[in-house]
Amino acid sequence: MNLTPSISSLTVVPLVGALAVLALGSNRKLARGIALAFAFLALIFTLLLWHRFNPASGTLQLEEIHAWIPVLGVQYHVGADGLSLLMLLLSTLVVPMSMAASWNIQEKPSLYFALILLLEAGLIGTFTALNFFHWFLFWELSLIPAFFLIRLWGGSQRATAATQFFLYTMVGSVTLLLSFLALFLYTGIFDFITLGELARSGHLLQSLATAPHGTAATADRFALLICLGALLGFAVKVPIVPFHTWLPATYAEAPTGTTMLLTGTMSKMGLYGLIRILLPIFYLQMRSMRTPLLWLAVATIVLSAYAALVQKDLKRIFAYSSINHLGYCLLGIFSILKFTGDDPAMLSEKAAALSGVFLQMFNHGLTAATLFWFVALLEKRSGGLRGLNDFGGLRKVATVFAGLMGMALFSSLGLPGLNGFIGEFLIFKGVFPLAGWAASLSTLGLLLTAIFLLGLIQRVFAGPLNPSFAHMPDLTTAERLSLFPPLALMVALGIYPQLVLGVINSTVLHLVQQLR
Amino acid sequence: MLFTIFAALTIAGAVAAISLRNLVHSVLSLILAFAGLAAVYLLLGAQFIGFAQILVYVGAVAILIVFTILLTRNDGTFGTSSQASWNLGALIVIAVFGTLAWTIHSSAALQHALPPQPEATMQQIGTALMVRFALPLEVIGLLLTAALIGAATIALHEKQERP
Amino acid sequence: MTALAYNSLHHASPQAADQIFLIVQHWIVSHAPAGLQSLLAILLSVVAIVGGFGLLFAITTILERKGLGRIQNRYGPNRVGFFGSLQPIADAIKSLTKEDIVPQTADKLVHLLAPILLVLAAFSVYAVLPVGRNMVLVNLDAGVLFFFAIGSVTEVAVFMAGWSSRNKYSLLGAMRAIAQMISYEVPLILSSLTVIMATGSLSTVTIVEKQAGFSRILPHWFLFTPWGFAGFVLFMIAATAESNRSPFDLPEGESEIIAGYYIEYSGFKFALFFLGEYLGMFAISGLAITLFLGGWNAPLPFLTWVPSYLWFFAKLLTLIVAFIWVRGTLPRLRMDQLMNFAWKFMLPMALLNLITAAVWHFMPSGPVRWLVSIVLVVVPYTLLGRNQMHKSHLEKRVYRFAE
Amino acid sequence: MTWIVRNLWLIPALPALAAGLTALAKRHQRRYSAALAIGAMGLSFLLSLCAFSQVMLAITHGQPSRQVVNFPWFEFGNQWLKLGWMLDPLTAIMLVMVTFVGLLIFIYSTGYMAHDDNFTRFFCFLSLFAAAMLGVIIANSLLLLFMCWELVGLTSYLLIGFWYHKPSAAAAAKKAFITTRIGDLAFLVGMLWLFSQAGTLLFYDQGAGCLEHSALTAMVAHLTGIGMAASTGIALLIFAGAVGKSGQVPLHVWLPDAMEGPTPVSALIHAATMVAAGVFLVARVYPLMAAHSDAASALSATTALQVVTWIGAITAVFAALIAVAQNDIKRILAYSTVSQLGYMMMGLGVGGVAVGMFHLITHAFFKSLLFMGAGSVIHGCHEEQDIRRMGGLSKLMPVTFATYAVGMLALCGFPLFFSGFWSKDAILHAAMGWSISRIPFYLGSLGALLTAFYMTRQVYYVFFGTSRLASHHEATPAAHTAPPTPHESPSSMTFPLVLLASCAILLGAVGTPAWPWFDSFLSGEAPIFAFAGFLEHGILPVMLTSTLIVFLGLALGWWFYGRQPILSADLPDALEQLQPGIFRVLQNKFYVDELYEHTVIRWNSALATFSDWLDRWVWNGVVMTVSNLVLGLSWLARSTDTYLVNTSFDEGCNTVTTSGKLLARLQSGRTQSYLRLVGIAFAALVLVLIWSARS
Amino acid sequence: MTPLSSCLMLSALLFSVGFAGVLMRRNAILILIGIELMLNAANLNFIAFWRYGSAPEALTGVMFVIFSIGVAAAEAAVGLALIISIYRHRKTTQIDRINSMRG
Repeated sequence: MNLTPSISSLTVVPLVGALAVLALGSNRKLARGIALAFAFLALIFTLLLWHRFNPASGTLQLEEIHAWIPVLGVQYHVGADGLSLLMLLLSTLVVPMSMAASWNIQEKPSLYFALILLLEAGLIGTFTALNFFHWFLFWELSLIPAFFLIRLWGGSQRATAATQFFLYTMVGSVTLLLSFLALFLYTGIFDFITLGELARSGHLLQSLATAPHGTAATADRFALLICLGALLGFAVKVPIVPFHTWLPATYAEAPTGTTMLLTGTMSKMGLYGLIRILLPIFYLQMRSMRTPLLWLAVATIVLSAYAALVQKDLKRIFAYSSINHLGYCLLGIFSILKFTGDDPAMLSEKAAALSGVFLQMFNHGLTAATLFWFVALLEKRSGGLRGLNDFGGLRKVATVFAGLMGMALFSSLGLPGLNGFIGEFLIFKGVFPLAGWAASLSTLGLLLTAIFLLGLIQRVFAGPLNPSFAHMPDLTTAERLSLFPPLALMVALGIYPQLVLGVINSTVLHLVQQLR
Repeated sequence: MLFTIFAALTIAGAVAAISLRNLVHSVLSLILAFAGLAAVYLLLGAQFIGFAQILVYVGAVAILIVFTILLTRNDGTFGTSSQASWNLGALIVIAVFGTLAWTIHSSAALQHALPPQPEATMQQIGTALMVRFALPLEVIGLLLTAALIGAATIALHEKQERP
Repeated sequence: MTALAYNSLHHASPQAADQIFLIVQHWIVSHAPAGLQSLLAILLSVVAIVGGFGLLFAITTILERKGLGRIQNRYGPNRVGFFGSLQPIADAIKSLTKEDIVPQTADKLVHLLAPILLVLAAFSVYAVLPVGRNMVLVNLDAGVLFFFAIGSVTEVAVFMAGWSSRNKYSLLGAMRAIAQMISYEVPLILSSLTVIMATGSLSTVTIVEKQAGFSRILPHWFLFTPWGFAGFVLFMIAATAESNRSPFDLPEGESEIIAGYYIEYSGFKFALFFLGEYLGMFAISGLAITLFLGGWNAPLPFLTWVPSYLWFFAKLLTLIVAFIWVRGTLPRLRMDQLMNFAWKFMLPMALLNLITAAVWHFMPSGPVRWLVSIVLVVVPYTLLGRNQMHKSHLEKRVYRFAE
Repeated sequence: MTWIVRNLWLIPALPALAAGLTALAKRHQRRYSAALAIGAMGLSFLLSLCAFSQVMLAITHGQPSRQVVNFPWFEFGNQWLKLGWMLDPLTAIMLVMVTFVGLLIFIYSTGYMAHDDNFTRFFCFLSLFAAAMLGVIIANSLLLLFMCWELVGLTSYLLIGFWYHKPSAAAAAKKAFITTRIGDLAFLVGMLWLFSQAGTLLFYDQGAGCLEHSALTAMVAHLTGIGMAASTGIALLIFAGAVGKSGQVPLHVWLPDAMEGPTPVSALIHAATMVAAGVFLVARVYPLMAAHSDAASALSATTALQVVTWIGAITAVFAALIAVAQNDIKRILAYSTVSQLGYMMMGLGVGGVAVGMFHLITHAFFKSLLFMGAGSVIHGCHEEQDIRRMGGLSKLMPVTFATYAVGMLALCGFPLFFSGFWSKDAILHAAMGWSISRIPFYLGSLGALLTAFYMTRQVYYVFFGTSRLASHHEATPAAHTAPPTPHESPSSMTFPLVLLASCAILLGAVGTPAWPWFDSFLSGEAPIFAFAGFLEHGILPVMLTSTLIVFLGLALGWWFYGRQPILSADLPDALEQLQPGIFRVLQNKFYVDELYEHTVIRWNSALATFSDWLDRWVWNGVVMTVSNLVLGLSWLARSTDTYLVNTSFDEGCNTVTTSGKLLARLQSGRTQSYLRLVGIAFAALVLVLIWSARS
Repeated sequence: MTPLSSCLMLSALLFSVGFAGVLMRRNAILILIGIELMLNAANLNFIAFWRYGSAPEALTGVMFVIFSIGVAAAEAAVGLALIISIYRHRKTTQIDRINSMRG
């Protein structure tokens, strides 16, 4: 009897938690206490999984396979490699943070926390599922609580934002679903791993050629179409410019605790899908679109950074900053599509880029969530104000607040010594030899990030003190203590990234070798 | 001989049961019919069935019907249906009976020789119930429980009706 | 076809006394034409039963009146005959000569049929009661079933009486009686089922035979097993209720509904009801003796020379005295208490007793079996009893049927 | 490998630790945090001395002067990324300079910042800065260097914006960070390029490092699309980083603004260390800069070095010109710094590491001396920075005046006795002998002239004549009831001044042509003492020329500002009277800020607005159009439904309903009628069955 | 007439009488009585065929009747409970007034 928990049990924990919160959470304190307890339980489970994981192997581990609907090729198939595990850790880490940020929520707290736990379950499921069927189930499952969290607890424009969010992601989901149904129609397989193997052996195109009126030529085009459909689904989720317009509105209108989840974890779902699903199955199609995709990635980085420059709402700034940071991940992912044959040097560059992408995903999740948390704390003190020009000179009254938030901000802009730098450096290191022009153009994003983040510090924390905040309280001890773990993790990862890289490296190599 | 007497008793009771105007008389006639039928069973060698018939039909079903009669007030129109439907009903009944009678009369299955009196001791019945028919017995037990609860639920609405 | 329990036993003299009635019957029958012999034998047995139990009825009436009188610190009947011992005869003459009053609106036919049906049913059950060795009218394979089946007919009779009188007290009394009888029929049958399980037979004769013999001086009666004892107690309580006797005499409680379903009866019909009631009591006591008290078997090994029918009647009289004693001692129950007691105490106890009997059957004999069975009886008894007591203190009085 | 090499990391680690501890200190724990910072810095200084002596010993024993320690950091793919530190003469000399100057500035700060609320935080930042700077120096990996480089940027941001409540300080801090970041990004790209070319970022790694022969050869041989060698491209990109950090044209704009920070910060960052980091970087990657494709062209300078030279020369003159027309005491020094950094760059370009680095070291001492002197002045004049409102301080602040004068003369390059003379002379000499062009030499000479001129101007304004402080304060009498009198600074401030002043004089001795100790130290050779050095080709004429130029500058300064004492602060500048147009241009720093304002920044914000507009109207517009289209379609569909489909559908429904009603008659709800049907059906069924069985 | 056919005829007659009661009376209780009679007729058939059938030792007919009686008891209980319930709501037991299921 193995005492370490399985992935399934990890998935079940938040679900049970959600039910428990709904069932018992008649009062606020009890509800949030139970919810936090379950969130921590999930975190502990993840850490135990992390402990059990063998980092020397890049293949999927901790697999569980059970027949489900054998007629449709649907299995319950879960497993984790370094990427999944990293994302699990991120999810289970951000959820308690998000709960802490929503600690004093007033309206229907039990429902709120239950939804968050439900969302966590969806996330965990998405990051571990290996069969399209239940992967998609979890993918959508995470969408529903997110919608309600925005719709019920959001800001003044929440209805529009929630609907926009829902419709946008739904459209993406629909095309994704259609793509995979088409694949299933011609291959009869829903399993990602098997599909990937088919694609590598070239049987996938052969199967597609069996479509009505299909030939080898149409199979190519058909495959491209399917790939585009799936790509749209992920593009909306990440998001890639120009499918990103739902994001600033949504982030701005969602309750800040939810925004933390949206940016910290849900945006990773798209990237995860790109890496886990799209790359192994459609790498030929993706390769043919490499240059336009790289342009999109560069546009995502640069345009979002520019857009962030003129925003007046802190949450919108961070929302665009989020897009910008995810753009680097896209850059890394798309650049490794380049065909390099068996050149070991290039393989190493690809590994660097992909390592950077993983690290950046984790770092961005952590940092962005922390930043939104600071916004939440600021909103709590200002009574909901979060305009760029509403503050001024806060550093005088809230020194610790300013210092810690400054730390998170500098982490976000990629200061060496904090976590943001290594990921970006590795991405650029890998991308530069693979797509030098894209890397060079993208450095503009780094500069712009610095400009708007420093501008933010200047407007909010520096300058003469805004008299209406003359008595703003600094961080309380409880807040300092709860902020300590993410900030400590930022420093730890900045100084010793091997913590994460050691676990994902084999996975990275495995993935890169698959893409050859 | 005995058979004829008991058959006549049964039919008489049955006819009285459906034709008497007074419901209680109907039930009493029905009891008569049941008793007659039980006697027929005994004549046919089905001792257990005969006593069970009395126990269940006379002791339980008839009493239940009586209770129902007393719990529901008759609104005076004792009644048969309208003349037309009465006639129609009679016609159909006669048709059904005619069909049955003719079928029985012309059936080839009746040409067997008389078999000897079969044994149906309590031991045999008990063994059969516990061995071959164990599952149906369980099911019937379950059905009776469900019926008991169901009947109680349906009939018990007093508390809701009280203000 | 009924089978005649026809045993021509001509053994040694001790058995001659035991079989005296059979010998006499056989002697009489032997004089009749061959075609009528079996019919005559039945007729003789019926006459014997009617005569014997009719006499017992007479004795019991005087016994009850005297006994109750003693319990209530009075003399009871003491004018007719020696210490009033001829009072039953006087009563009989009085009943037979009284006017038969039938209410105007009564359903006369049913009114007439009710007591007859009751007495007929009461007498019918004696057909399967073995009053002594070889002394049973018919040894039915399904004897106990027959007993209960015919016993349930008395309910119809009661209803007929209550309904045909066109009297609200009658009807209420009848409804009460029927409800009570149906309710207590369940524990009655369930508690007797233990015996049927133990013997594997529904035949009363077989049941009695299974209780013959002794372990040292203890007879093999089912009374002397934990489940048998519990079953006997349950059976007797249910029997009390079945025969509408105190403390379960609600259907005829004078202070509540005068005389229940036989208010409108007088004279001979009333006497028939009275007879039917007592015969029912005797019959069910006889069944209790058959099932639990070893029937006509002697209680002690050295007393087997006493004729078996004497033992039966001795036991019957003991039970009758017990009935009278209980009537004189206990107050009457309320209707809801009665029903609660039936469904919440009797029924679970009877069901648990079935399990106890099964456990007894399947465990190897020894003290452990005793211990387990006793625990299985005592613990539920304690729990259910406490539950009842607890409830009765807290429950608010609700007059559901007396409104 | 000796102890000091193995534990070289302690040198930056100690101040970093001190920074961490002071960060946790309470605001009132002033003495504790100052002691911590100074103690850590002192220890670092001692360790640096150890390191220095280690290198000295190695050189004298003829052992290799460069020792490295490399260690793996993290893995990606099949390889580990390694970092490391090294100890070579360049590192050693820089370590000593930084720790020594830093230590003095720390001590000075205890006096200067004594009344500041955020005293502890100031020392925290200072320590952090020192740690980062020391990290830059010992790094044996371009990545580690870059990381520390960025941290230096961060700390300079924090220190410049130390008085964050002043909007100008906050803006200056941001400007500094962003301007340097522009250069840093080029640096980053260069680093990435280098990484992809050399496969490592370690400078020296037993032959495998990126600054070692094999890697250099490969990079030189690798030609890019535009015919430039990869090494050149990489070198230029890295140099862009140095341009940003060292305030070279065109990224010099942040440096003068950075004077918003407290004066010790200015001294530390903008004089001694941080700005020198750029020069140090170029010196560090000098092998890359000077990498030739083949031995034949070894004599001529590489493209990268040419760019360095030109940028340096232009900056030297450009900044010196601006300095002429400035009135803020620190701004003048700032532009002077920019100008001197240009010199250093030029020195590196034309003469190699030793030339540039020598000026860097000497400059570090006298410029920090000047800044601290200026700080002393400002402190004494109660935070007054405008030189026009000073005057006559030579009597009131004698120690400050004396030391300031030493610094000023060193900066001007006063012959023979001052270190500045020797270092500047070396640069000019090298420029003279530059094979490409003589123009840098002329520019350098012009710069020297201007330097002497504006320093004379400043000294006359500040220390001579009568005090104009009172007149200024009359204008705002509400501020103080009595006009404050300037006073001498506390000893914690003057002590470092004196120490630095002596260094500024003595240090020149190590780099004279006769005893080029510095040169040989850097190249790892034992120095040779020979007066013959003076007699080498071109040395004496250059020395004479520069001496003349310096005297000319001083004289001009005296002519304009010293001849008659300046009486009033409101009087126009002497030079302004002469050439108002030119003066205004100079005063406005050649309108570079305005130029940037109207070009880069405006374009940038336009792009931002455009991007936002794109988001709001184009991308979102597409979505809205689609959704409106869908809405329209659904409206159309609904109309058709209502008027076309529904009407016919209703008709159909009516038909169905009518027939349904007919059928419903059978469904009477009366059980008996159903049963009748059952009876009939039963009879019929039996009959049919029998009939069919018969037939 | 053989004994079997007479039993069957009795059964048919009983069935028809019950059916007549169902068809020709309006009172729900009487209809129920009719149904009981029909059930009993069926039981009689089982017994008759058991008695005169080919394999009486299998006891199938008897078993069927036992279960049939059980089901009949349940049916009677539920049916009567329904009648009481309907009576409570509609104050009638006349079956032709209870026609809310009319189509």
